[in-house]
Amino acid sequence: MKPSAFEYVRATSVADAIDALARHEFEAKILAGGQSLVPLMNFRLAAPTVLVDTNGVDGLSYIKRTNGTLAFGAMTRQGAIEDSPIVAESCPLLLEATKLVGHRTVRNRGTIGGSIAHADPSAEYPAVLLALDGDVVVEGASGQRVIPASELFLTVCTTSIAPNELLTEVRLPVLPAGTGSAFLELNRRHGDWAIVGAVAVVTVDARGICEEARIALAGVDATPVRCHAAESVLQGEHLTEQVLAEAARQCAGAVHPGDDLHATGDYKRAMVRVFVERALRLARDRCGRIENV
Amino acid sequence: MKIKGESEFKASQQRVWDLLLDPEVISRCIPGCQELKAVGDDAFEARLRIGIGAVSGTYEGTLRITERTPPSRYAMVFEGTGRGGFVKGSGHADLRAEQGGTIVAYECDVEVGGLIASVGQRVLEGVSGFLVGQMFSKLQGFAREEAA
Amino acid sequence: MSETIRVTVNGVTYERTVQPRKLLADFLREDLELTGTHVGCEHGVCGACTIRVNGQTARSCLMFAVQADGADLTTIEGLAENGDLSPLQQAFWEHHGLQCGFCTPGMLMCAAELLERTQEPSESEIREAISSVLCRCTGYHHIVESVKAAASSMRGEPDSAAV
Amino acid sequence: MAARNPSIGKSLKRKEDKRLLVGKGTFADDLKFSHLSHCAILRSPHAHARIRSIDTSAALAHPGVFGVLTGEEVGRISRPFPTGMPTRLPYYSAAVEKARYVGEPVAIVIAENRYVAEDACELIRVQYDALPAVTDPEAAAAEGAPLLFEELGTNVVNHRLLSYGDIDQAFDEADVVIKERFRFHKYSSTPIETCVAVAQYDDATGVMTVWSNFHGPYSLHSFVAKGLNLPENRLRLIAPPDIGGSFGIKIGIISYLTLLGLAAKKTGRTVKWVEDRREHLMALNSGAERTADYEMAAKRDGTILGVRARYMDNNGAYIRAPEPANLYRTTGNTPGGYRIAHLQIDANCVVTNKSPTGPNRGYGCQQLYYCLERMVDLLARELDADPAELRLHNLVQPDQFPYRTPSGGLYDSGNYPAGVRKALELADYESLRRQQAAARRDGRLVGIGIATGVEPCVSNMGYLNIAFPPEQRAKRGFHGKSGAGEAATIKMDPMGQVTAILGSAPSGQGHEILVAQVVADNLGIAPDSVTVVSEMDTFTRLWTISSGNYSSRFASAGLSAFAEAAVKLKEKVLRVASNELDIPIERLRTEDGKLFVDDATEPVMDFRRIAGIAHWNPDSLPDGMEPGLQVAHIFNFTPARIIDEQDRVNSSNTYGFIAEIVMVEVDRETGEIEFLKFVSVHDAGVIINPQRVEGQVYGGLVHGIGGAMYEDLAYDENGQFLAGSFMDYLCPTAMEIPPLAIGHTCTPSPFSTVGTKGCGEGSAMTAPAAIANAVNDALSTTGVQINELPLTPSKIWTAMWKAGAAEGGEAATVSAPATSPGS
Repeated sequence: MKPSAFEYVRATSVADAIDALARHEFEAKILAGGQSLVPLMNFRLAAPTVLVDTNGVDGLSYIKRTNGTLAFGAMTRQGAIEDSPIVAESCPLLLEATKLVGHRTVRNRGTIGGSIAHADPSAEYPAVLLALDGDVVVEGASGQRVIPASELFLTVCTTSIAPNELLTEVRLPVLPAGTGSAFLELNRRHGDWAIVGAVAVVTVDARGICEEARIALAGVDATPVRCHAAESVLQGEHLTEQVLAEAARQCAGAVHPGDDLHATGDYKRAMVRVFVERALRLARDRCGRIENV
Repeated sequence: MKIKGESEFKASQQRVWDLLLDPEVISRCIPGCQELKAVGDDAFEARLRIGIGAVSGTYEGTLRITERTPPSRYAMVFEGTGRGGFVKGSGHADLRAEQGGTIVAYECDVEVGGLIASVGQRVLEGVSGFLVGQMFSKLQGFAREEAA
Repeated sequence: MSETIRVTVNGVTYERTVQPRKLLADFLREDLELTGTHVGCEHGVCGACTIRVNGQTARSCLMFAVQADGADLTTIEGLAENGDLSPLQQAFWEHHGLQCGFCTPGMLMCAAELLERTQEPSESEIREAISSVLCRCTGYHHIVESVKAAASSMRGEPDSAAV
Repeated sequence: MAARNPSIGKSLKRKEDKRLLVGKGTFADDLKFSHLSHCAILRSPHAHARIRSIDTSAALAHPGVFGVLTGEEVGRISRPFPTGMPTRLPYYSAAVEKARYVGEPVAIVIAENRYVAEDACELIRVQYDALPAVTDPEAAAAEGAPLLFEELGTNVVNHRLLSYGDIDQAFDEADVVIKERFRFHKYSSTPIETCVAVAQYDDATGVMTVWSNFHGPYSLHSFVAKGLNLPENRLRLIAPPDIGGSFGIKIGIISYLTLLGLAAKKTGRTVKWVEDRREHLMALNSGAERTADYEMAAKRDGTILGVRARYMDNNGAYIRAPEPANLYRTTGNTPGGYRIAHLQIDANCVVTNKSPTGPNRGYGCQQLYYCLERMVDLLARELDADPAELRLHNLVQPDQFPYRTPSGGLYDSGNYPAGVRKALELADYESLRRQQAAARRDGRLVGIGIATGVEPCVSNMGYLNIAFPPEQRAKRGFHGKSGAGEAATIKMDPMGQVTAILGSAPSGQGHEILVAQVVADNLGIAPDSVTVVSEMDTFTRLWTISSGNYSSRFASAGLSAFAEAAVKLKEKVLRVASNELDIPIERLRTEDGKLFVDDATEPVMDFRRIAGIAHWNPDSLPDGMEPGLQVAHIFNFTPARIIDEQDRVNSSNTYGFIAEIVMVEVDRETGEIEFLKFVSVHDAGVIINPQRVEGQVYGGLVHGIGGAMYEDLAYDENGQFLAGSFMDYLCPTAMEIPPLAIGHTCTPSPFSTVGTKGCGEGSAMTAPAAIANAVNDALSTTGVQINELPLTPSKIWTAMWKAGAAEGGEAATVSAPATSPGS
């Protein structure tokens, strides 16, 4: 199991990387953390003829909080996110999701940009980005553009980022006070891909009424899935057990996962209900206004 | 693996029938189709370059129409091989007129073998659904263009 | 198409010419003859090939040797100092933390990283830290015991359970 | 004479560890060669296909490629492997004419490195005519099934009806008869080190040398030689000192040793193959899948009268030695620990389009005990009896040993009720039952499972003959088999230092320290001072036809050989000393490398002096004594007798015992299993080094847990293999393993020299049964029973859902619309 031969480009700047992509377009792939791409190459499922290594690009690894937005350089390692006090304080959901990404050794190399651009439907970061309505910034020869999460994921491992564009930044909104969140996952073993991943975010006002709810799922379709219908069940309501259960039921009814080696489609759908409900309960209990419920 | 679904066309049943069996149209609608050539009655050879994310490969294969009942039903068998292994299967499509348009109900039994089957089965169904979906949405596009 | 790289492994700097596709694990084993790092799956799951790259654990089967240009690597061969086993290695010996020894390089690397991050790891922290390495011989019990014992000896406590 | 300060019984640190901990072990892939070529193997993507043509021209033209060997050539230049059964199969090291499973070698490319070899594999064009495949043993045995070997006319390639006692009488006398069907799946212990082989052929001498991590050599040396069409004394197999685990699985390497040999001969190069993980999972070896139909006859008081079973073993596409032994290795211990007088086994070995099977830690016993222990639990339910009490009622009693089972097993020693009671005590069984009752009142699904098993150790070669019917065995010229031997060599050098040389290749169990302890105690020296050599070389080592690292045989057979060799060496030492000192042998004793007279505390002489005499001055030795101090010794178990006319055979030589108690909770919403208690009690006879035994027990348990819940070499209905990576073949990590409590009982074996039995396979045999019993007990309030493995959350939830007992199932009752991506 050895990779096919490729031309190696060690990019030292964003411009460098974009230039290499422009020259090779469909034949080139970005090498970020390599934790998904290199296994595919070792299996020879992927055989890019040019590999553009962005590990040496300056200025793509940072975590910044500005004006209600958390911005991450695309090459920020998942391990750095796990250790970041800013993330722990401003986006506990991302921290919780990060701890579910493989193992520490994987997170030491894996990057936030790489995970999102790879767009594995079972992965954690794409589901978080979608749930929080985050954005990604991409740069190509024709300049920079911002892609909202809702327009990013097309299908399995496929995004609307063009082959000649480089993802440079990931932006997540900082959630208001009164917000609770949870990321729960069902998997066969610790560190495995999610069979079902459920993201729940609720913002509750001082009276205990849900002002805003966000639910996203991983592992049950060709992309991460947002459950707007279920969210509207929660909005404007006291988050009672019945309301949470109804929202969870809505989520399960909205997805049609297929069978795979580890679980049947029916099972996955039932687990959507179970894990959304559990995640919602946890999110509600974490919003700091539970006494009002 | 079973791929099954329905696709709605805003065109007459005869028109859709003609579209679906026109090699020229089909070759432009099959994702990544680089070549589709007739090698006899109802038999074709094709070369496809399929790419999903970082995974891509060229497949060469054949397709043969095994049943033709114009304008309502046809069936086919196909097989292809490439670096990731092989794909083979059989399927059929049933056309019916409905509310001024045409519904195509299709069903395929697909066997994927080799490397992709042994290491990629987690995403296989999603990918197949996406590729078939792409093909039909392009076909729908053709039908729309003609209608317009 | 070859590239010349300079890497420091266990304090020794090497300069070698490699093909871009050469995996770092193969480079260590074949080009540098450091065969203590083992290859068990080549797709980033078994963890036997885990090394430290600039201080952090990484799967050497998921990196290309060219990516290690300029990096400071530590492999299992670099854990003992002047021929003396590190407290972690010693604890693995005392507490039967290995059987066939094939996953051991990965186990030691992950446990060492944990013990640098946490002086008093709980059992579940230990299990989580070593869960990125598969072991098929030990059932993990004695590995967990070994890491516990290493932590306690690194804190200067006597090793009561040693045999 | 017992050592004064015995090392036996102490957890001495392993001799192997230091080199492994500093990264200086020597595994097969670490061996250095000059001018090494590498290879990659092109494998069939089809489960069943005729090979129409293979075009290797582009591969051969690729820079860096030295040669390509195709299956067609393999068919011409080698011979089919022998089979240990009456039916012969055209089994070669690569596919000849037909490929019969996904992953079967079709061609091998020899090149300057592995990367280039894989490049060239992609350039080979193979034209296949796909054929219908069959993957299920029952479907394969049915009329009209696709045939793997058309010339045989059937896929059932070995069949025996084995009857012991009077099975009809048992069922006639029964008050209760229960029946059940079980499915045991295909999985493998997947050592972390994959297979490695390096072959080199010397034209001048005609000797083929193959270095590999094969933990033989045993009878499989001749298997490789036959495949290569070489006399056995021209085939040299060498194993390095360190092997990264096997658990039986690496026995699958033997066909590759032949393939590599052919590649080396063809290219005139030293050729190396390192199996990759996908190759390993897809094509190496696994335990056999079994579909079994069981019937059990019992009296109302719980006495089990008889068991009738039909085994349909799925042995994959070829029957590779030692198969079909999955059916027969357990013959002697068919009734487990129970006094069951009447047995009937309808044993069927079936070929299908899956990878070939073979030994996997527990070989045959996990399948046996899974079914048998499920049946005992089902009987307990039927009789409304406590499953622990029912087992105690039927166990062989301590005063019955050595105990002869109806199928010929001779259980050497044991106290099975004591083992079960110890497990009950460690688990606090009564308290567990109370906790379970309380949990059930709260609607929780909590269950307790018990399993027992007799652990057969040191296979008797004689059981291999069961594959042949008695009429055939009675014919003149039939080669009857028996025996269970092991070799040991001990040398005392001229300076009095001792070296012990193994006759087999260990794979991580720590044999070096065990040998040092046994040799040291028997000789009167310190274990530290013994050098133990663990590489294997069939040209230079003393070994027997049964030598090897399998069937938990080292502690019994290997250590018996070393104990007896050490006694012989000590006798020589004492003879020299007695002659030199003119003191009768009876008055001399040895300790710490010195000789003492009677109870004196001051030594009269040390080993160095004696060794000096023996080596340097033979003239002064007693009359007739050979010079030097060396012993080459072969030990053989005398109970390893030939099979009798009634198919009775003592299939192993020592028999350990296991009792396990597991408490689980099943999550009603998700079907996930949580362990609340896991207790495992073992009788391994005399324990040489407690820490080593514990290590084996924990390791075996985790293989049992993996098999019961996680690991599955899954195929689809077309024979496509689906679990080709460690992302889909799920080995448990440290996070999945519950705290385990282990206990021991000890009944020394009267047949092994030091009283040892084996313990290497242990809970791999019984844990699947214990877990399945616990889960089914948990599910019993829902009306659901699951008699197949693995017990995945999806499977458990689906069964509950179908029975209307799952929570969260409502969503799934929404009917799934057809995928309509284009609409």
